[in-house]
Amino acid sequence: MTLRLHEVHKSYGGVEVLHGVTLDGAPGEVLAIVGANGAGKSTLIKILSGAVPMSSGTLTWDGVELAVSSPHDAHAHGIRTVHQELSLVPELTVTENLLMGNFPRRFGLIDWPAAHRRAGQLLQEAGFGVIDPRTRAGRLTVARQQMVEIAKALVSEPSVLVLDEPSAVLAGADLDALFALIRRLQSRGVLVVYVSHRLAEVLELATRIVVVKDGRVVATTTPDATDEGSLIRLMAGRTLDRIYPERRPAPGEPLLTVDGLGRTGEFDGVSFTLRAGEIVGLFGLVGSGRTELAACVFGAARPTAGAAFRSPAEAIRAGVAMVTEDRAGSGLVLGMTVRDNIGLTTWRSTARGPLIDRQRQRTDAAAMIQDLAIAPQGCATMPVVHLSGGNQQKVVLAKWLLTDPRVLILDEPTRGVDMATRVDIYRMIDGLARDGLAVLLISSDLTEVLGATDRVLVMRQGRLTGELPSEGTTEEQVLERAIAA
Amino acid sequence: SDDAAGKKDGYTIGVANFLLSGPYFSGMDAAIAAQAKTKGNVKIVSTDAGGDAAKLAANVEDLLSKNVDAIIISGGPLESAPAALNAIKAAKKPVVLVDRKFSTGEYTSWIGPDNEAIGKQDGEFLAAKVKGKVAIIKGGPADNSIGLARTNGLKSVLGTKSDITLVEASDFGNWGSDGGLTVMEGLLAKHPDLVAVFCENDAMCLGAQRAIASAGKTAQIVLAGVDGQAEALKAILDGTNYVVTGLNSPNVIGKLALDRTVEVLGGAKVEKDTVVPSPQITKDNASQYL
Amino acid sequence: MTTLAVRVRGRDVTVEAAFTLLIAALIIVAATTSESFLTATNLTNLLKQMVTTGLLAFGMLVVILTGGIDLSVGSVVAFSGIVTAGLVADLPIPLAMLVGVASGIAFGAVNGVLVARFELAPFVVTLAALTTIRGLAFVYSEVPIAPADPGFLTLGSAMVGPIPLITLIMLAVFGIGGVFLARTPPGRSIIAIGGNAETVRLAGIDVRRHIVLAYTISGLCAGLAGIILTSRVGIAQPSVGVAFELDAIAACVIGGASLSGGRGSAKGAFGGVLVLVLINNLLNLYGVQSFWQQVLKGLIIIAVILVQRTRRPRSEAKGRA
Amino acid sequence: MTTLAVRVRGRDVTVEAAFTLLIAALIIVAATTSESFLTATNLTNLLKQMVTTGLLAFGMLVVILTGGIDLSVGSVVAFSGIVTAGLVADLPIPLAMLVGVASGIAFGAVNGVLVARFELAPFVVTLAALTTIRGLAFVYSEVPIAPADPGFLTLGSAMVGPIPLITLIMLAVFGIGGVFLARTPPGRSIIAIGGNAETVRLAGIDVRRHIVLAYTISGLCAGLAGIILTSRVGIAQPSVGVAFELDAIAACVIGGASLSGGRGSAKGAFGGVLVLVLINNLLNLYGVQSFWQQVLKGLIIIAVILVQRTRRPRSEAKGRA
Ligand SMILES: Nc1ncnc2c1ncn2[C@@H]1O[C@H](COP(=O)(O)OP(=O)(O)OP(=O)(O)O)[C@@H](O)[C@H]1O
Ligand SMILES: Nc1ncnc2c1ncn2[C@@H]1O[C@H](COP(=O)(O)OP(=O)(O)OP(=O)(O)O)[C@@H](O)[C@H]1O
Ligand SMILES: [Mg+2]
Ligand SMILES: [Mg+2]
Repeated sequence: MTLRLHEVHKSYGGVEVLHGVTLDGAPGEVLAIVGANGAGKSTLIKILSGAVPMSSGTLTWDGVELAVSSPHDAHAHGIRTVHQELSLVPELTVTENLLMGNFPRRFGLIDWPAAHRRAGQLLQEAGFGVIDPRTRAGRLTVARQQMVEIAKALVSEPSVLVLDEPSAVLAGADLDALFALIRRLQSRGVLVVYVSHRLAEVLELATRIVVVKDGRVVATTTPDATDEGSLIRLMAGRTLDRIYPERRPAPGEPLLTVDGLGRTGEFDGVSFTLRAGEIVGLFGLVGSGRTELAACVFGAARPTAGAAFRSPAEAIRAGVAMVTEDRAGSGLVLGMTVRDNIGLTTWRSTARGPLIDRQRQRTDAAAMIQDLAIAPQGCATMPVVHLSGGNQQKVVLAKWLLTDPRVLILDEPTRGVDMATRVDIYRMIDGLARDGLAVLLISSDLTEVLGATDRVLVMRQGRLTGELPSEGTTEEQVLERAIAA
Repeated sequence: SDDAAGKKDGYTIGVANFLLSGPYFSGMDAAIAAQAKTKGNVKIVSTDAGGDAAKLAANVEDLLSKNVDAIIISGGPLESAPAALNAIKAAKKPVVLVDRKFSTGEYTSWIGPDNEAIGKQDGEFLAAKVKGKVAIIKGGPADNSIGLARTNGLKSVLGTKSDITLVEASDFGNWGSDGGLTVMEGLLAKHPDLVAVFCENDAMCLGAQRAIASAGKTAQIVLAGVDGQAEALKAILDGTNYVVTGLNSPNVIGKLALDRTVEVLGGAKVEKDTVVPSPQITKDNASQYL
Repeated sequence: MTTLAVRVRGRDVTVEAAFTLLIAALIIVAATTSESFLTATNLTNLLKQMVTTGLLAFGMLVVILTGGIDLSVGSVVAFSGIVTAGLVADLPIPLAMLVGVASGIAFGAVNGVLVARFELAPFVVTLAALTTIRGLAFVYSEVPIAPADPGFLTLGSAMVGPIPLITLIMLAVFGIGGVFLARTPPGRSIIAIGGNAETVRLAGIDVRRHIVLAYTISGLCAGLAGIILTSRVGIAQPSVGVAFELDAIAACVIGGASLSGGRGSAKGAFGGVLVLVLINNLLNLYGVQSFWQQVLKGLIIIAVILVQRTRRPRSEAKGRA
Repeated sequence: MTTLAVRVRGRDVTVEAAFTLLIAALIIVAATTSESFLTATNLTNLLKQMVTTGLLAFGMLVVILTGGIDLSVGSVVAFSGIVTAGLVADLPIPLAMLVGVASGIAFGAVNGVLVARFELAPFVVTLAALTTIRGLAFVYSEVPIAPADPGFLTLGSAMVGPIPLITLIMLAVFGIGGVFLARTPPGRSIIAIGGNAETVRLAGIDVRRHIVLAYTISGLCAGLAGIILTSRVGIAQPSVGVAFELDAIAACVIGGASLSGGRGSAKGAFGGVLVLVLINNLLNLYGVQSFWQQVLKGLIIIAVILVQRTRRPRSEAKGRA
């Protein structure tokens, strides 16, 4: 009994991005797929789920060819997928998002009470019982939306569950719940296909690991036979001597001071100072209020207590930049080219007379594409929507670096970014800090938050509950302050 | 008793306009109101259906809700408006039609022009004046039967003349000067040898006149219209190539209509259909209509 | 979490309450300032006058929920009406009416296929349909057709107790339509498509078929409105129905529908229809001069959606069409 | 991978080439099948007849790029025209014309503020504006106004060599406007806002001000179109301009603009105007009867956007308005 993709090729508009991928998986396996940003993981998964057609190749189950030309076909074969990009219908309730197409009915009509019950049950079973099924999906935090996405895939007892970076937006207990869920499914004989950039996770969960590079399978291995370093080497084609840079020297003058900032219902009495040359981590569980705090500091939302910038424009003029956590929603203009997206923050400040300085835009964008290794090559004039998720994230970063910020707020900047690129980003942040910038790094990744920063602020239910030096602090010490007593 | 009370306090008369957004129709509305003022004891309530037959029926219903004593329907859309007329009949109110006569349906009285006669009149004038190709610019479907009558009148005269060829513009001028201009531009491109143009109303002719002037053909082409719109009268009086129109005066008709309605309300026996004469207006007599 | 959910529901209730209040206020103002308003005649008029806009608004709502728009409804009203009136000469009246409604369904389906299958912009597809179908109505008959058979007027004039039959028909459409949208899988799918079509597709639901269904429903409603209108006026005009789509769209938006899809309700759209009909009726009863009526109507619509907006949570009020 | 970029760019070029080809084909068909087409009179007509739609289409494009729509342009044309004609009696002609254009700017700004500041749906705001402004035009003067001063006609009839002055004005609007959209920060910002307003806001750009700017530009274009049309016809009518917005929108979409914002170009919109004007001209030259013209016009528009679509990368063709 195996599911087998054989010699799969895929072209987008004449450009081949998968060059004959072959892989297989058996019930009860957790098959991890790893690879750099743009390697083709999501494309592979979209093919498996019927979201996009393959250009050539076959999909077989137990040697029998399956025709999956639509998501509907895939569902019929028991293949359920959680895609990389969140895609709930924000206006509808959690129940409706979960049961879409599978409503319990009475006399031909949808039985809403039964539907809510069923949805609640489903969330409970998945380990996400904290979510109220009657809430509108758009009001959930990104993490909870992700949980709903995962629960959605469980509606009809899948035999194959495909997860494309499900953990990217999860942390703490939520992450544990996800792992527990995967193990339960595995023991029930479900084949789990798992894509992630978090290699520690992959090594912990997977029964087998497939490494994809530039649209080809370059290695198949098992957790016992490999480690993070060799996986990165396979993915990136280069060795990384260390992941996190050396600690920085003692910080300089204060650049940004937040005093008693609050916003009703979201966070309260937050004070901290960012100094030149330091990287400060901000850790917290889902819904602890970090994103709202950052938005208020940056002037994108109005605080109800304390003073902050009155508009993003003011913040930018003062030398503050902010990379938001939701890149499709507030980080990018997806239909515009990479160059225009990068130029968004600077086309006014660098204009020559009334006109945009196109030469400057071109060279700036080219430099950023080069510095951040944004792939594919020649992407400057491509609509950013055609880039892989990780590369899109880099475009957001590039846009902000061009404003020459003195304070940089990064909300989950490495979400969905591959290991090699992460290392590049850490190096870059480190370089910026050494040049005198102050960096606030909001992250749900404990390792990252301790590894890449000088000190860590911990937030719990809208309040700062601790400030710890990164050096010598354990993950447990941080979690202790983040989790409600 | 109703009647007696009505006489004492005066009357309220509802005016249901089919379409106010044309100078002819708004002129009619104004003329009715002005004439009512001279009576002293007549109040006017006016509505506009914006060219929509259903809205006209609704407006008539609204007027009946307000318990008006009589209704004047101006520029009615149709050969008949059964629902509106039925509602008025059910309310036992008199209804006076102006401008458009319904071929069926019960109404108290009608006052309006003879559109076919106006067309004939223009035709006769042109027949005496020109030989060659004569173009017709039609208004459009919104008011089909009026325009149709005018054009048919013209054709009945010119169609039989061997020295005259008629060409009809394929698209409508939509009763406005801008439409007349565009249609005329098209005609000029296709028929450089025109000698005259007939438009189903003056507004279109005024636009057509501009197009002819721009094409430098003022000396070659004369224009004939219908209505007696002020700008057209002026152009005729000034001796331009706008040579003739037929008077279809909203002032005259509106005044008569109000008088007629008051007579009916007073219990008088009145003439059922009254055709208001439409004198031909040329350079010779234009000054007396301005 | 529970608090939040309650708050959300609580707020929705507030919006609806505010809207109901607005309509109630309009009615109270009308009743106290115009002695004609509460007369039986006027109330019957109101009931009749809301039928066309009401039917079109429901069909429009379904299309708007998918994130589309149907500009062709006015032309479909004209076509369905004139064809029905024309066929009465040869066919039994019910059959002729059925053909009228069927023509609406057919036009709607064509619009839907062009939008769903060929992925053309709904605005332009239905704009082209507006032009073409209007042309076809005139091609069928340039002149108005008044069927001689008095039975033709029955539909438009019959009363069921104090309520006009056609009003009941419209109410039935809203009732059944409301249940369709709120409680059937295709209805929910249509709403979800407007929220995020790709999500719906990935959920294994046939998005195209549902979009075609939505436009077909709009065509059906317009076809029905066409025969009802004709029967009410007693004569079919090929030129009827110009700009009807605008009132229908306005009713939906006044009723809280979002033109980018995914948000809106039958109840809301019905409220929107009431508001529009009341405004027209009031302006007429007050005897406001026609052109000032237009000026005021626009201003009142702005005022109404401003009131609507201040009651809506800010985050949902996007500055987009 | 370089191939991809080149191909993508190559594809854009292909779309444009196909569109240019389409227009060329229309012209060739016209020239070979109608002997009147290539006459000086007809070509001059074409140049004049594209001016109003052209001006409105450019303004509309700017609004559409933000993801909005401006239905009020036809009414603004009427208002600007009638006010200008009315003021000529008291003011020097250029000043009167300035007031006309200024009225368009003012209406546009009000639309923009309602959309941007109060976050109301553009469709309904500008629909209400359509009604109100039309009413105001009639309130200003129910009857047409023909200024006695022959100087009033100069703007509409002056020729610069073989080209009408008004055509040059329109071309200038497209030229300057094209540069504005492609090469100035506010122009690019307007396009970006249509793509994702929140991203633009967070980039420190004042989204509201840019939306107001977009509607103001549309108002300006409509005001300009109003005085040009009046000067061309020689007489101002309060009833002029009904449904002008539809042609303007159609031109933008035929030219590749997306009604959900963020995509479209001045070049494309100009092509769309050409297509529409050529279709009208051809149908007239062939002497197609008016109702059939309507039928065909709708079908041709569908055909054109179908051709357009097959040339567009599939992923961009969304089934949404
Ligand atoms: N719709 C599309 N059109 C054109 N190219 C595309 C499209 N979608 C993906 N690509 C390209 O295909 C390649 C593989 O993308 P894919 O999303 O599968 O990468 P990935 O391995 O999932 O990366 P990430 O880790 O960043 O999510 C990339 O070069 C990407 O630019
Ligand atoms: N769906 C929701 N349910 C409950 N509370 C919510 C919800 N959405 C937002 N909140 C409130 O907003 C606050 C901030 O949420 P936000 O998503 O900004 O936090 P965060 O720490 O950035 O979490 P994330 O890890 O998702 O980025 C929460 O503390 C919570 O009170
Ligand atoms: Mg991916
Ligand atoms: Mg967050």
